[in-house]
Amino acid sequence: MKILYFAWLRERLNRGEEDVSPPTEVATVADLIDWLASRDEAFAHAVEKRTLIKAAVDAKLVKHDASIIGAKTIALFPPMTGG
Amino acid sequence: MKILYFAWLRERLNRGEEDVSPPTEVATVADLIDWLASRDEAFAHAVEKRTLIKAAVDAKLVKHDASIIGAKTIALFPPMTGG
Amino acid sequence: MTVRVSTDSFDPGTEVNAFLRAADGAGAAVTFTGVVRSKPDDPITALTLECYPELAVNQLTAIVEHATARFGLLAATVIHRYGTLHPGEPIVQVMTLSPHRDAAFKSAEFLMDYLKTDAPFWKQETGPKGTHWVEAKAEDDLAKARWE
Amino acid sequence: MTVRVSTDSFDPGTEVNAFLRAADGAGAAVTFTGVVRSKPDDPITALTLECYPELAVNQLTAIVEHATARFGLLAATVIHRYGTLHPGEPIVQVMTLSPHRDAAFKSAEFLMDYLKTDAPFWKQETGPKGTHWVEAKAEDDLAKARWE
Repeated sequence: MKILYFAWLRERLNRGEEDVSPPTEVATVADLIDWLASRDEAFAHAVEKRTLIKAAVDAKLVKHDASIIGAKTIALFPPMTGG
Repeated sequence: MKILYFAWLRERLNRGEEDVSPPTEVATVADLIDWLASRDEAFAHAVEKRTLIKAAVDAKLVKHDASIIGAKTIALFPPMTGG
Repeated sequence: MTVRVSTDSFDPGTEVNAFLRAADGAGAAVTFTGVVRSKPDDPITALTLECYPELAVNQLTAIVEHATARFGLLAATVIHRYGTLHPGEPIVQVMTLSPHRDAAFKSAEFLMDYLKTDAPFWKQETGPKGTHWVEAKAEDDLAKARWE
Repeated sequence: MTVRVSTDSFDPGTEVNAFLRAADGAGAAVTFTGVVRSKPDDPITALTLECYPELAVNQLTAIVEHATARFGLLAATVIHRYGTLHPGEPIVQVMTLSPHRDAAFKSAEFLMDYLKTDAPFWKQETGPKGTHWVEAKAEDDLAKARWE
């Protein structure tokens, strides 16, 4: 599973993407964020305010309770500021 | 004093403008319309519904109670339909 | 602030670019373009706009000054054609420029709503059934009234 | 219906004219153009937009489809740039086409309000004080909420 990071989340983590293989009990976006945070202190700190973290599963915007089962690409990013 | 007519009012009267010299007691737009109607049956018929007649005095949009004393040009026309 | 009332045709895109070149520091531009419309169920071959140009310039100038003050605009332009036009040709273009998108949108709507009822143009449609004057719409008076 | 997300610059007027050429039978076109803004009291030298293009196209397509259905539009186009831009350069352009001016205005506002909060772009400003990420504004969430 590929994880993409954007904007200040990408900068704080010092990487735009990474490949991870979470255990099967990691079933939702929220689970994934918890699992990533458990492995990496910098990540845990960056996602401390969970409401500031948005997510997409396979290029579809989702909420944190969305399933990631079978997903190829998960994106995590701050609130969007386009337009 | 010059009177200008526009749109269907111009068509019904069969003239776009005319020069008139109303008596001094004709002091407002409403007076002018009454006076013009008293001289001309076609005009009286065309302005029967007074709410459908708008007026401008010297290229300034006004209500029917506006003064015409000293005015050079009075325009009478139907509701506007631009844009 | 620009007001232009003319029988000359205008090019919508060229006007947008000229307007935006004045956009020093501004963030948001809204453009309304009104095009001669031929309805499928009521086709027209021509639209003739009669105009009282002197009053039109006075009225449009007053409306644009009002909008500029009310919405704090950086720039506003109104272009209105008259004479005989054909389906697809632009009749009117209103452009507003503001630091904020909300003011740019609201002021362009405001200008169009006032222009519809307060600018001395009269439309006459020509179609297969002949020629007739377009009637003023009560909904245009209502659209204007919501700003009062 | 057109959605374009690209690092290429675009010409606002050329896009307006291309859009209007499709205006067969339509009466009202509204264009919103967002331009990189440098505030006098807080000048910027560059604006860099980061983007997740695949998600941006999906989100903008969904927003445009939603607006088209909700407002009965005849056409709608969204163009959004990313990469590094400079003051005065257009970032975004939204164009809507409808038989009626009210729907054209409302749908363009709707598109901008949704795009601001739901399209994956992130702005970074560079000025004399350095570079910082633009924070999401609560007022943008409120602007979106009024359509719900």
